[in-house]
Amino acid sequence: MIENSFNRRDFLKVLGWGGTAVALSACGNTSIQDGVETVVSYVELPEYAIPGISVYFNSTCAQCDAGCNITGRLREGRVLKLEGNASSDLNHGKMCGLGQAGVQAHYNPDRVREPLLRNGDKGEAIAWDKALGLINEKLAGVKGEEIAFLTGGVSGHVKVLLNNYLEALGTKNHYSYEAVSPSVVRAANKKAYGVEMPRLRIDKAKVIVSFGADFLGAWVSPVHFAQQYAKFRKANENGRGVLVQIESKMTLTGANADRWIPIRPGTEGIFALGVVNALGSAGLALPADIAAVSKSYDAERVTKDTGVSGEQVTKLAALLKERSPSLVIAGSAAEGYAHGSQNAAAIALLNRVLGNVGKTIEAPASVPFPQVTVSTGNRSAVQALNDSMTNGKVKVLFSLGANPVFTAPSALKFKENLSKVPFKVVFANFLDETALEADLVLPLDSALEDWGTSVPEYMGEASQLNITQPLMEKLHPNTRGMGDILLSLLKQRREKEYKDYEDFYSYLRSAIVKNKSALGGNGEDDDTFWTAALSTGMVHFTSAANSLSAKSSAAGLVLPPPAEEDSAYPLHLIPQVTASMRDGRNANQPWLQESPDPLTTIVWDSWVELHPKTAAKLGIVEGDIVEVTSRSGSIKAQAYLFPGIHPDAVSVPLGYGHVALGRWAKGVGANAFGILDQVVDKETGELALNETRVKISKTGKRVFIVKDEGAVGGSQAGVKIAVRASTDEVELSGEV
Amino acid sequence: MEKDIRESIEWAKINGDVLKSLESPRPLFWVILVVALSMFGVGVGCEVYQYQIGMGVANLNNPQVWGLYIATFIFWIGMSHSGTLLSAILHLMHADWRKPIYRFAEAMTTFSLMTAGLFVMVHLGRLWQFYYAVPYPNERWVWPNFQSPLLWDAMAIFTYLSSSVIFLFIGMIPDLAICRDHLHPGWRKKLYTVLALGWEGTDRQWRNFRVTYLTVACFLIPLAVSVHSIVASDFAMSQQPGWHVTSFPPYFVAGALYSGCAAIITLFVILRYVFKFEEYMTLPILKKIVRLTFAIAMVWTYLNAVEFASVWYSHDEASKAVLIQKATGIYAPFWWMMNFCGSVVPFVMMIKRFQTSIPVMFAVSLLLNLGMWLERWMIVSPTFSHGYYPYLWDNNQWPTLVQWGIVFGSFGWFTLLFMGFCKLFPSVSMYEVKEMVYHRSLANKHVEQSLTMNVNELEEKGAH
Amino acid sequence: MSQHHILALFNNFDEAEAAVAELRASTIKGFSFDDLIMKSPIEHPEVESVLGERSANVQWFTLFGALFGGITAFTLIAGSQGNFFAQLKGGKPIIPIPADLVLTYEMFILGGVYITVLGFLICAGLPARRSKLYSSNVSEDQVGLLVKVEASAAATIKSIFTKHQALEIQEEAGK
Amino acid sequence: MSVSNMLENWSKFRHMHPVDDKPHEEYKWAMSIDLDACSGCNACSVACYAENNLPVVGKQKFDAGQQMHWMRIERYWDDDGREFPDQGAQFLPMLCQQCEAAPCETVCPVGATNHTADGLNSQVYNRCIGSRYCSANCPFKVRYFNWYDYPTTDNVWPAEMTQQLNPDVTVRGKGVMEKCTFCVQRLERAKNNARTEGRLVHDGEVQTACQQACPTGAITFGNLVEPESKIARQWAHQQVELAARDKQAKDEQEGGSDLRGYRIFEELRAYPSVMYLERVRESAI
Repeated sequence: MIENSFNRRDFLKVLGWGGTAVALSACGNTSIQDGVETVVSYVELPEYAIPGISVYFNSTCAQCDAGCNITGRLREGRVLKLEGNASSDLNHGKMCGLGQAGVQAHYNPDRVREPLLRNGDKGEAIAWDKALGLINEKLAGVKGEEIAFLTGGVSGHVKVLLNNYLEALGTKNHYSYEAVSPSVVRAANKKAYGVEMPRLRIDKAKVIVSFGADFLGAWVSPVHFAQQYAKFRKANENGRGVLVQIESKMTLTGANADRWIPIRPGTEGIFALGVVNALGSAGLALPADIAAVSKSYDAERVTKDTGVSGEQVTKLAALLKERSPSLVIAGSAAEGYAHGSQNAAAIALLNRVLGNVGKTIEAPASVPFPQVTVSTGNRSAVQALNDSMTNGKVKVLFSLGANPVFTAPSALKFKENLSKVPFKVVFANFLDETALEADLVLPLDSALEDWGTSVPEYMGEASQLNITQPLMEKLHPNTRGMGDILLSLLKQRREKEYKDYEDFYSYLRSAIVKNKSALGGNGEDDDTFWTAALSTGMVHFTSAANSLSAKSSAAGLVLPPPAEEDSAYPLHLIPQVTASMRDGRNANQPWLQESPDPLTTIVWDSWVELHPKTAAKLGIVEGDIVEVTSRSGSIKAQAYLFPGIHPDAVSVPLGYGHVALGRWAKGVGANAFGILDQVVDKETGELALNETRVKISKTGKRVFIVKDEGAVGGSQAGVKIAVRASTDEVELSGEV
Repeated sequence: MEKDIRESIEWAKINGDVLKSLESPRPLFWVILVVALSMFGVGVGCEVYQYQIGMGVANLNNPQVWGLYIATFIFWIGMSHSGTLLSAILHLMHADWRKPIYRFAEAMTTFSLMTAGLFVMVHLGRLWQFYYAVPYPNERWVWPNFQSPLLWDAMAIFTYLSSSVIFLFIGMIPDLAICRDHLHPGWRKKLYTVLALGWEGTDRQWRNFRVTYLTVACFLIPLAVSVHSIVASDFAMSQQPGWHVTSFPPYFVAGALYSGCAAIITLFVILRYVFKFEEYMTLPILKKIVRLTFAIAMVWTYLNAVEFASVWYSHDEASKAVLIQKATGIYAPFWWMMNFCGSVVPFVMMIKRFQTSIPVMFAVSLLLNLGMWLERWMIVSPTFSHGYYPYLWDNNQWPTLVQWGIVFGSFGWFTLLFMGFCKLFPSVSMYEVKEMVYHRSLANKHVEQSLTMNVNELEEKGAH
Repeated sequence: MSQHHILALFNNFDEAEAAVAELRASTIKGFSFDDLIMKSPIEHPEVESVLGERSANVQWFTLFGALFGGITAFTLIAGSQGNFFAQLKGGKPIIPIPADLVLTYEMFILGGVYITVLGFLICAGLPARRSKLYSSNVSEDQVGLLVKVEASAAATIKSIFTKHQALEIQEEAGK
Repeated sequence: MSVSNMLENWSKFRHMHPVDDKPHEEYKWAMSIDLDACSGCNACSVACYAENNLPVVGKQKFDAGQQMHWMRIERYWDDDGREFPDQGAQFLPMLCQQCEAAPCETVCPVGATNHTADGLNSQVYNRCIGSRYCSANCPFKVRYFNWYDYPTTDNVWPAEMTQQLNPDVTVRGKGVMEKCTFCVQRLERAKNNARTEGRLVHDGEVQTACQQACPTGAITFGNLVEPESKIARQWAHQQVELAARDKQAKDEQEGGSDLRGYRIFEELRAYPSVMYLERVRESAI
C-alpha cells in the first residue's frame, strides 16, 4: 500500500527541492496553503515571540507528583522543550524522561478540545456556559453528602478552591486517589518518625539498604533522589556509598545496587528483623523492645523464610555496623502485602537501631499553610468511593486527575458501579477510560497553559510553593484551567465572596501577594514580588523546621510467616511501576512508549517477567504469549525471561493496556491493574499491590518481542563495552 | 580428437548462419520477451514503491544497512568479468577457440555492468541526489570524497562499462560491415551503415584495428582486475570484522571470473540451442570453457579457504565470531549451500563424460551461479549481523518482497538487453570465425605437409 | 591526367598475394605501389610480407591518452583536496596519496582507452564514406585489390589481375 | 582553486587532523560518561528526542530495527552464569563517539560526513545521498538512517505535534543518515555568543541536551583544549589521551593503572571523543 498519494507535483518537488523541501515541510506552521494555519504578522509581535530567539519561562512539572521545577524553552511563542529549573532545590536543573515528555501531553492531538455532553454513546460539544449551568442544575436538590469529588493528589490554590467549593456544596466527600502512591510507607513513617515523608539524606549515607524502594526510577521524587545518589556514589569525604537493594523483582534502583538480594516475596520484614538480630550478635546494643522482637530471627530462620543466605545477612550487618551513618528505606516491596504495615515497621526498626534517625533521616521542611499542602492520594479512597457508589449514595460525582475505571482492581467492579451515579462530571485533558463513562467532560488546559500552584509532598532543602504558569498561548481556545472552572463553579454558589476575582490568575496573584511576608517577600512591593516569583517559578515558605519523633516501640510487632504455597496459583504477581508508565496516565506520550524500559528494553507493549528457571519449568521461552491468571481475572502478554526476579514471582508492568486515551495508548499492552486481587493491608486498608497470586499458562502463540537489546540479550560477548570493576581494583580518590 | 571447429566451413555459410540469427524472431522470442518484460516490470514497480515510501520497505535496519542490493550488485559486477576474460585475456594468449563465443560474452559483460549500475542507484536512499557523487565542477566548489571506495567503485564501473562498450563496438565493426552488406534494405541496414563507420576491410583499417584491439585488450585486463578489486575494497577497506581481509581483492576477482564463466556456459547452451549454432559453439569449445571454469573454481575455493584461514589465524575474536556465526547461525544453510555449489559441484566438471554433456553442464552452470550469488549475499548480510558491537548482533531482517522483486527484476532487465542484442547484432563474431577457420586450415595444411614428409621419410628409412 | 580506380576481387589470399607480389615487382608507369589498397574479409597480417611495412600510429595516441588521463585525475583530485573543496576527513592527510592513486589509475585507463579509440578512428580514417568501388563480397569471402592508376596503366594492371584469376574487375574513371 | 589558498591555509587545516605536535586550536569538544553514576533512567534519551527532532517510529518499525534513538541506553548482564544478577545490571549510554579518526568519514562517497575544526564528526544532511556506507563502517553502529519519510508518516508528528519541533535542528527527510551531533546547534550558539564578546566559550557555558537532563550528572561535556575545563581535567586524570590508543593495553597489564577511564574499541584506533568511566561495585559485600 502506498501511504501517500504520489502525484506529479510531489514528484517534481522531490526532484527539485530534495531534502530542503522535505525538511521545511515539517517545520510546523508553514503549510499556509492548506488553510489550516494562520499567518502571524511579525510587525505586531506577540509578547516574547522574538523570531529566532529562545525565551525561557519557569513553571512546574505536572507529569508526576514530585513537582519538579521546570524551565520551558520557547521559540516564536511555542514550547519546544522542558528543561529542569536550575535554581530549584528539588531537581537542580535536571529532568527525567517522564517530565520531558510533558510537551507531548501539551501538543497531543488527542486532547479534548470542547466540553462534551453525553448523548447516547457520543459526546456532543456544548458551550462552557451551558456546561457550567448544567452542573448547577444537576446539583440542585442533591444533598451535600450525595456529592463526591474524586481527585488525584491535589495541592496549592486549586486545592483551596476545591475545598471551598466542597464546603459550598456542603459535602466532605473528597476522595483523593492515587493508584500507586507509597501510602503504607507514609503511614509507617508517621508511626516511626512522626512525619509521613521524612527527608532521606541519601547523599549523607555511607550505606543504603533499600527494601524495594525504586528511588531512582519511580518512587516519590526520583530526580531529586538521583542527584543525591550521584553525590552518594562519589568517593567524597564519606567514601563511595554502598547500595544494597532487597526486593523480589529488580527495579531500576536494584539494577544500580552494589548488591541486589532477591528475596521471597513478602518476607522483607523477616529479613529486616534478621539483620537487626545479626547486628545484635555483631555487638550492636539493641533497645530491649527491639531485641525482644528480633531475637528469634536468627540466620537459619531468615534463610529458611526469605531464601537469602545467612552469610549475606551477616555480611550486610557487618557492613552496616562498620559504616555509619546508613539509611534504610522501605519501598513498595515492603508495603505491597497484607502485612505491609508490619513489614514497613520492621524495616523502620533498622533505622532506629542503626541510629540513622536524625542523621540520614531528617525532618522535612514544614509548610505554614496546611490548606495548600498536598492531599496525598491513596488507594483506599477508591474503595470508599466505590462502596458509596454501590449503595447508591453518590448522585453527582466530579472527577479530576484520576482514572479509576482503568486503575481500580476489577474486583471492585468500579465501572459498573460508576454507572449507578446519575451525573458524572470529569475534568480531563484526554478521553481516558473514566472520561468515557462521564456524562459531562470538561476540557482542561494542559499543564503548560494553565495557572496554578502546588506544594510537592517531598521537599528538597527548603519548603516551597511551586508556581505553574502558562508557557504559551492556549493551543485550543475552548479549554479552561481547573482553577478557572472551580472559580466559576464557586461563583455560582458564593458570588459575593469571589466577584472580585475576574479569573483564577487574579485570585492566585492576590492570594500569594497577600501572604508575601510568609513567602520571603517581606518589604517588597507587590509587583516586584510577584514578578520575581513568576520568574523563578517558585516561592519559598519561611517556616519553622519540623521535627522528628522517634518514639515508636517495637512492642506488638508481629510478622506473619512467609506466604504458604498455593498450588492453584503458585506465583506471586509483582506489578511493577516503571519510571515512564507509572499508573498509565502518561501512556499516550509517544516518547515514553518508545523509550525502552531500562531493564528489559521492551517498547510499545507490556510483558511478563519470568525467571529463566521458572520459565524452564513451565516450558516457556521468550516471546511466548502467556496468560497470567489470578483469582480476579487474566491478561495475556508476551513472556520475557529476566534473571532479576525471584523464581516465585512474575512481574507485569502497570500502565499499559488502555482501551482509550488516544492513538498512542489505546491497545498497547495489557492492563495489569485488572487482575489485582482485592487484598488490603490490614492496618491502613490500602490495596496490597503485591499480594495477588497468579498462575501462568501458555497460549501457544509466540511473537518476536519488540525491544532494543539485540538477540544476544545483553551479553557483551567478551568485548569490553560496559566495564565493571570492584572498589578494591580502582583508585577513586582524587577523581575530578 | 574432435576439432574445435570444422575447417571446411564455407565463409559464405558463416555469414549466412550468423545473419540468420538476426532475422525476424520466432514466437518463442516474443514469449520470453514478455516474460522478461514482466520480470523487469515487477522490479520497476518495487523500485517505484521503494522510491516513494523510503528504503525501509526493503526491511533494512540499523546494523543491516546493506542487503540483497549490494549482494546482487557484486554478483552482476562479477558476471561482467567473463567477457573480458574471453575477449581480452584469451586474445592476448592467442587462444583462438574463444573466437566463436567471445562476442556474446562481451555483450554479457556490458549488460551485466549496466544491471550492476542499476543496483548502485536502487541502493541509494536519495536516488534523486545521485549526481552528488559525480565529480562535476559546481558553483560551490564542492567535490565528492575521493577517498571513498564507493566513489572508486563508481569511477571503476564507469570506466569499465564505457571501455567495454567501446571494446565490444570496435570488435564488432567488421561484422557490422557484413550486416550492412548482406542484409535486406530497411531501417536496420541504415543502422548498420551508420554503425559500420564505412568499414571496407582495407589493409590500413585492419592494421590499425589490430593495434587498437590489442591495446584496448591490454587496458581491459588490469581494468577488470581493478574493478573487482575496488568492489572488494568496499568491504576490505571498511572496519567490519570479516571484511577487513587483505585477501578480499583476489578472492573477489576469482569469484568474478568464476561466476562469469558459469554464466558463459549457461548462455552458451541457450544460444547454441536457440540459434542452432552447433557448428560454431561446438562441444570441444564447451569442454575448454568447462576446464577453464574448473580451474577458476579451484582458485576460488583456495582463496575462499584462505579467507577462512586468515581469519582463523589472525586471532581476531570479532572476525572469528563472524565466521563461526556464518557456519552455525541462521545464515548457515545458505553458507553451506554456497560452499557446496562453489566448491563441490564443480567436481562434476572433472568427469570427462559430463564435460561435453549439454544438459549436465547447463544444470551445473546454474548451480554455480546460484552458489556465487549466495557467496555475495554471505559476504554482506551475515557480517552485518555480527559486527563489532554485540548489542546489535543478530538483528536480522529477512529481505522483503521489495528486495526480492528488484533482484528478480534485474534478471528480467538483463534478459531484455541480451535478447535485444542477439536480435540486433551478430552474437557470433563472423570475421573472427573466418579467421579461425582460415588459420586452422592453414595449420592443417602445414601439418599434412609435414606428416606426408614424415611418412615419406619413414618409408625412405624403412626402405633401407 | 585522369586517374582510374580499379578493383579486382580474388577468390583467396594466395591469388591476391600473387597479384600483389607481381605488381610490386613490376614497374608500371603511372602506378605507384603505395596506391594499392587491399580489402579483405578477415584480418590477415601475413599479407604485409608482400604489402610491405605500412605504419600504424595508434600507440602514440595511447601513450598520450593514458598519461593525460592519469595526470589530469591526480591534478584534479589533489587540487580539489589541497584547496579544501573536498572536505577533510579526520585522521587522514589532506591529500591522501594511496587513496588518490586508485582514481588516478582508473583515469589512466579511461584516458588510454578513449584516446586509443580516437586514434584508431583517425589513423584508420573512420568514419568514412564508402568508396564507389566496393563489393559486398569483400565482407564475405573474397579479397579485393583496389588500385589508383593513371588511365594509361589501367590496361596493364587489369591484365595482371586477370592473370591471377581475378573473379571480377570493376573500374571507375575518376579525377 | 589556487596555489596561494593552499599555501595560506594548509597549516590551518592541518589542525583538523590533530597529532601530538599539532593539537586542536580553540575547541575540541569531548564527553565523559561516568557509568558508576549512570542509573540507566533514559532521561538523556528522551531529552535527545526533544532537542533533536527525532521521530518516534512506532512498534512495527522498532521491531524492524529502524528506531532512531541517537542516544540509546544499553543494558548488559554479566556473563558469569550466576542464577541472579546480584551485582545489578550495567547500563551504557551509547551515542556517536565523535571519533577523531572516524571510520565513517573516509568512506562517504559524497563527503557528507566530515571532520570539523572543533573535532566534531559532522553530518551534512543536504549532501547525503543515502549510500549508508558510513553506517556500515561504524564500529559502534550509532548512525541512524531515515528509512522512511517520517515528517509525512502517520502519527510521527501529527497536527500540533509539529509545533514542538526545534527550529534550530533540521527535520530530516527520507534517505539521509543522521546521528548524534553533540547538540551542535547549542555549540554554535555558544561559540557565536562568545565570539561576539571576543572570548572563548568558557567551561560549563554550553551543555548538551543529554547532559543537561541527566539526573545523576553522569555526563560531562566540554572543551578538551582548555586545560582547566572539567572534561580536560577528567581526561587528564584518567590518562586517556585523544590521539593515543594504548590506555587499555596498559590497564590490562599486571600492575597497570587502577583508573576507571576507558574508551570503547580503543584498539580500532578511531580515537573516540567519548570517554567512559568504569562502573564500580563494592567489594565488601
